[in-house]
Amino acid sequence: MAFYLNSNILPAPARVASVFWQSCLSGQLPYHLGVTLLRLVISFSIAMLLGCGLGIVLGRNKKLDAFFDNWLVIFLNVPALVTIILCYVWFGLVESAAIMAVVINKLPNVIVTIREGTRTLDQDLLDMARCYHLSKRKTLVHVIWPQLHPFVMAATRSGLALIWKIILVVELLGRSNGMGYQLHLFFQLFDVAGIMAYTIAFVAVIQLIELAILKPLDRQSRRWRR
Amino acid sequence: MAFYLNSNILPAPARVASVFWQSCLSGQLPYHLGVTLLRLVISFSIAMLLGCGLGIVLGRNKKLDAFFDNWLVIFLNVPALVTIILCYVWFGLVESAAIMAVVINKLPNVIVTIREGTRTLDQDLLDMARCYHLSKRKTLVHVIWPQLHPFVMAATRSGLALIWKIILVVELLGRSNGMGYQLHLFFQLFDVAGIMAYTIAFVAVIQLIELAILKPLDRQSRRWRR
Amino acid sequence: EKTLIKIGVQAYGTADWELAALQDDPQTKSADFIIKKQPLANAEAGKIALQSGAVDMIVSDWIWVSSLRSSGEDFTFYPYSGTSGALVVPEDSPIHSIKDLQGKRLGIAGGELDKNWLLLQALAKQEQMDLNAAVEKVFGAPPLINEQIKQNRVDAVLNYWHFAARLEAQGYRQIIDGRGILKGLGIKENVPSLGYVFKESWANNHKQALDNFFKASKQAKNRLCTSDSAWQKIIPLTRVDDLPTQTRLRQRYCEGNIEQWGKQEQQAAERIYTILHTLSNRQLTGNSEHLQPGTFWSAH
Amino acid sequence: MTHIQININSKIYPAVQKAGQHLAIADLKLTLHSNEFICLVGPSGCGKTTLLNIIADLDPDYEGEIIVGRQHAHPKIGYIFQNPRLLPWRTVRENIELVLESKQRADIIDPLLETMQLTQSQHVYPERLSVGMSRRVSIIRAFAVDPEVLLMDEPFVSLDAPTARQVRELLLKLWQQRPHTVLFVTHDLREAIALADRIVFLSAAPMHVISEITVPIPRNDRDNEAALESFRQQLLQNYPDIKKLL
Amino acid sequence: MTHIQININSKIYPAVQKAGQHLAIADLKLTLHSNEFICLVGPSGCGKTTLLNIIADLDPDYEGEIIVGRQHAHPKIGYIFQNPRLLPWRTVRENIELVLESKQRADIIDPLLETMQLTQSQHVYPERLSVGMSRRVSIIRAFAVDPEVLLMDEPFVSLDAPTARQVRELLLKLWQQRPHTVLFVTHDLREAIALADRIVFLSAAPMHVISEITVPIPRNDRDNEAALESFRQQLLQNYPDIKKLL
Ligand SMILES: Nc1ncnc2c1ncn2[C@@H]1O[C@H](COP(=O)(O)OP(=O)(O)OP(=O)(O)O)[C@@H](O)[C@H]1O
Ligand SMILES: Nc1ncnc2c1ncn2[C@@H]1O[C@H](COP(=O)(O)OP(=O)(O)OP(=O)(O)O)[C@@H](O)[C@H]1O
Ligand SMILES: [Mg+2]
Ligand SMILES: [Mg+2]
Repeated sequence: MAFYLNSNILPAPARVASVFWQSCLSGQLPYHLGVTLLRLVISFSIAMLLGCGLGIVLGRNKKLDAFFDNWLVIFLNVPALVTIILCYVWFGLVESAAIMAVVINKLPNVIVTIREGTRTLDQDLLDMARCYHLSKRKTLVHVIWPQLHPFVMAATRSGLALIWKIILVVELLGRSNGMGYQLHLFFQLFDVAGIMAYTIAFVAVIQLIELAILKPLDRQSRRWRR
Repeated sequence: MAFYLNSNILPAPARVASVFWQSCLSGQLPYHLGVTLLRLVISFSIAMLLGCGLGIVLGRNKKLDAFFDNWLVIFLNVPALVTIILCYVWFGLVESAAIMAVVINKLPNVIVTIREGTRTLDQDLLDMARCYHLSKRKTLVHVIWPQLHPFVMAATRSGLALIWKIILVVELLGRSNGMGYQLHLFFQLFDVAGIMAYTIAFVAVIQLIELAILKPLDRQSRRWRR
Repeated sequence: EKTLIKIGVQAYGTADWELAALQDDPQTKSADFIIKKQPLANAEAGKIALQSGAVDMIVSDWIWVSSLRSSGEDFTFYPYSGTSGALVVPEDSPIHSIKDLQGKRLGIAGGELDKNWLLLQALAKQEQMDLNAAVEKVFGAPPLINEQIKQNRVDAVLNYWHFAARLEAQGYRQIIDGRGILKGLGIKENVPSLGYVFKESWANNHKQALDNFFKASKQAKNRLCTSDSAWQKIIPLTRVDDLPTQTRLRQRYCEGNIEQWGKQEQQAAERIYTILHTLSNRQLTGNSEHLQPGTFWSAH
Repeated sequence: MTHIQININSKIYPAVQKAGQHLAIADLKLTLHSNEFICLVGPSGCGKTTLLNIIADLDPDYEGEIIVGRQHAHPKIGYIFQNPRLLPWRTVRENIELVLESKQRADIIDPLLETMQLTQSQHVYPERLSVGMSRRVSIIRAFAVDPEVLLMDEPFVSLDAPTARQVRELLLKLWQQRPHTVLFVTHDLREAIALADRIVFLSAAPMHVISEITVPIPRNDRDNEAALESFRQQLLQNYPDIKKLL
Repeated sequence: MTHIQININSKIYPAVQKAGQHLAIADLKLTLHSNEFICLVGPSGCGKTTLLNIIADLDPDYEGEIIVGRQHAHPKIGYIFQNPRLLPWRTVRENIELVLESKQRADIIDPLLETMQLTQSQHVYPERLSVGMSRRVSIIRAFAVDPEVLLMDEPFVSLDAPTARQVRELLLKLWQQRPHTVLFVTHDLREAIALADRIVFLSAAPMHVISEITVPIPRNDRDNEAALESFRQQLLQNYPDIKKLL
């Protein structure tokens, strides 16, 4: 492995750092990263909101579930390529098409995970809520949601990663900016240092999200455990 | 939408069916599908086995978790492109490199999901197991595993889908057969009917897996619920 | 008022260079068209952009245009470049001709339907060699294929022209290029491999402006090939910082210049089409036996 | 105000795998008069919890009908489940607050916490409570909603004698302050005699009423241990059917 | 054979959020002689379960020591938890089989199921059991392992009187057949007197031993209700400290 360290295949850390620094200075990296992050935030939010909603509904309603189950499997397994092409071709190379393509790819994953969680809900607690006439909202927020929390966290963590993987393809196929666009150019030039620098920037952002948002959420939601 | 139905972008079902039939007859589709499925089965098995193991360990051991958590986030968010390139460059355009690339991409997802599940394990039941001196194996199989089951199912379902998405890229970049290779050819020719036909074949296989394996497993593992 | 032409170009590709040179030309300001450039990451993105109507024009190949036309679309093609891929080996390689490929590992960009690969097989067949069986094929993405030969994991590569040029600049030896293969197959004409692709109906509405654009584009290319100062300006767009590679890229790019485009060339294209149709077992071309009429745009 | 007429022809739990179907209740007829205090006594596993769930409208899957007299179709119910069923992610206080609507929460909750000796533990999460403590929380929750019908499924088990006594007194006080119908499941005949207007003895599966016995001891004489004990002895002698249950 | 010496200086539950830290046990000294039957009586929430968990080696986080005499460092323990803690995905029978090693399972399980009247329900999953039934399953599980030390945390609540009596008899029978040390938590003084060699009264938090009283009634006289009752009255009179607990 050390053998490769000097080649351009796995560039020396110093080289990656210098590329990183230069792309930061030139404003290139912040620009593309920013664009991608914006897309990520929007499509992630839509996918999580819709996914949690639908997941809960399917998990609690056997009939609807039986009906939509096949569709779910289909959407889960249609190649990203297909949905991306169709979205672009139907709606044009516009931002909304890109975001829709990401959402369509991510949504079934969230639904499947949350549905699995909903199926394990504690019937005793739901009965309690019903018996004490808790409102729908209260039941959802205070009885159902905390039980789904681990599933939501799993969907969030692996979801961020998945969206990021998809967004790269989405940008590659129809946007003129963003990390995916940029990474592909680097790939064409086989500029591994560039790829690394951008990857590091992205991973750093996700680490930040993890530390600033997910970890505290975790702690908050686990504080009641023994 | 009907407007597009006649264009070659969204081909008529009859056309897709005929393409499907012809590629079946020519043996092309079964061949490439078979190759991809083989890769999928191997890499899925490795990723699930390793992922469940590591997920349980990290979920139960706070120190190890704190140590590996950062690495997990990194591996979760390194673009598929990067790992695939590195695997291919290091190990050559060979089968094992392809499979390793898929495993590396899928593994962190499984770990994260299972770890989340492990954190919710019922301490009372674990205490019971300890108190009655159940062996490690018995505790794992009869006390821990059933509680992880919903998480394993979530990881399986969204995992199959994820692997399939990654395997396409892996095959596209460095294999001479498989669905990804084939889809890429179609894509270069912009042959949407071909893409659809192959997609349908794959989705059908996954539906079969769902019906023949996952659904019965689900039923089996939920039979005790009220 | 001026005609707006939206062009999807592969970022840092030759069309990108040319448009940069064109826009740099003061004459363009007075022309009756305005160029709006949409950079895209790869060729497929271009095809999507064109079909979704996001751009009016992209650079692509005529075989694809023909197959589009056979399914009822009215896209058409105007030649842009004749540069094509090449077979390249390490300098000290024992391989000197196609015959020497026997039993060797050959890296191929683009998969089994790659035009150059199909044609190379046809050429080998003339010499009684079943290339498909004779070599160990390694398909992969172009950059990865280049890496493979650098690591000596393959003995020869058949790659796209700018990837091949990069290798050449590093001392690798070209055995044969796309045009050489065609010559070997008896096609003497210089048939363009790439061209501008656009909707015929759209073109008919903007004939004059389009014609002017094509002329200006040709001039821009000539300038890049003849004027060193013009070339210097677009060097950043090549994304290459060593002189040998830059020189090699410019050389290959300029060799692809289309001087002749008439009946003869179009008939040659028809012949190539037929060869590819058989070789690829229809997969590359679709079911149509012949090049679709109207594939090549004639402004007159 | 809430007169309830129970008339269950049958309640069957369907067969699951190797376990056959189970006829839990058959021909059970029972009338709960307004503001009556009724104790249910029956063998373990006979179907008492099943019955309470049906009354609480948690289980619609039975043959028969529950007619709730006049006023409300759904009376306000307080149900002390056999297990506390607290939300583990809410503290003691938050668990009680959850079932209350208004802002006068503190007025209701604080005195109850005080009586139940839980003021100190009000910010503790349920997994950190002892079993008896969680049970007391679930009792407070039921009392706090000021129910029209109070269902209590063995509420005082796991409570030490003095605490149980105190809760019992509180229950009676509340019941007398603001009368409501109480259905109280217990295995302890002494407790039943001390509390009930009427004791209903239930058979083993399929459950039905064996006999209903009105406790004639006046309310103000209920803390006279001797009176209770003599009634108990008398009961055991007069009803050989019941003796088997005790 | 298993003589256990308990010597807990302090057991502190750390503070969590708004809830302060809790000193559960302080200076508790207690010796369990071999094969002794000891009942623990103390107010709800005083720390009885905490103590049993420490003895069962489930909670290592305390100051002090538990010395288990001679032979085994870890005696075979049967623990009837305060909640049944059955695995919901295993049937009644499978739950019991889980803790048994050998192939003579049926020999052990079948008679126990019979005595506990659970033969019919042996293939039922725990969520479909009544509370009393699950409790009986957890009792069977503890008896089945043939323990050297038996910890019982209010095992008989939710059992109707006849069943409780039967289980009590079974417990005594097993204990006499194959002696082992029993630690039995209860809130019911009558039950304690009927069962115990020695009753240990515990204080409210921080828990320590208030007094230990040996029950002098001979084993074969234990079903004489009058004898038990008179001892109980005597106890209440002689120990004013204890009276507060009862
Ligand atoms: N969900 C269910 N599915 C199948 N059978 C059930 C279910 N719930 C209860 N049963 C059965 O119905 C019978 C009555 O149960 P129930 O819980 O009503 O008893 P109970 O009178 O409350 O007993 P206990 O005093 O022990 O709490 C039991 O035999 C039990 O096994
Ligand atoms: N995990 C924990 N964290 C913090 N405090 C705890 C924890 N477990 C128990 N406690 C506290 O320790 C005290 C004793 O609890 P324990 O369960 O031992 O009581 P107990 O004597 O068994 O009561 P009961 O008779 O009600 O079961 C209680 O005040 C309880 O709140
Ligand atoms: Mg019950
Ligand atoms: Mg306790």
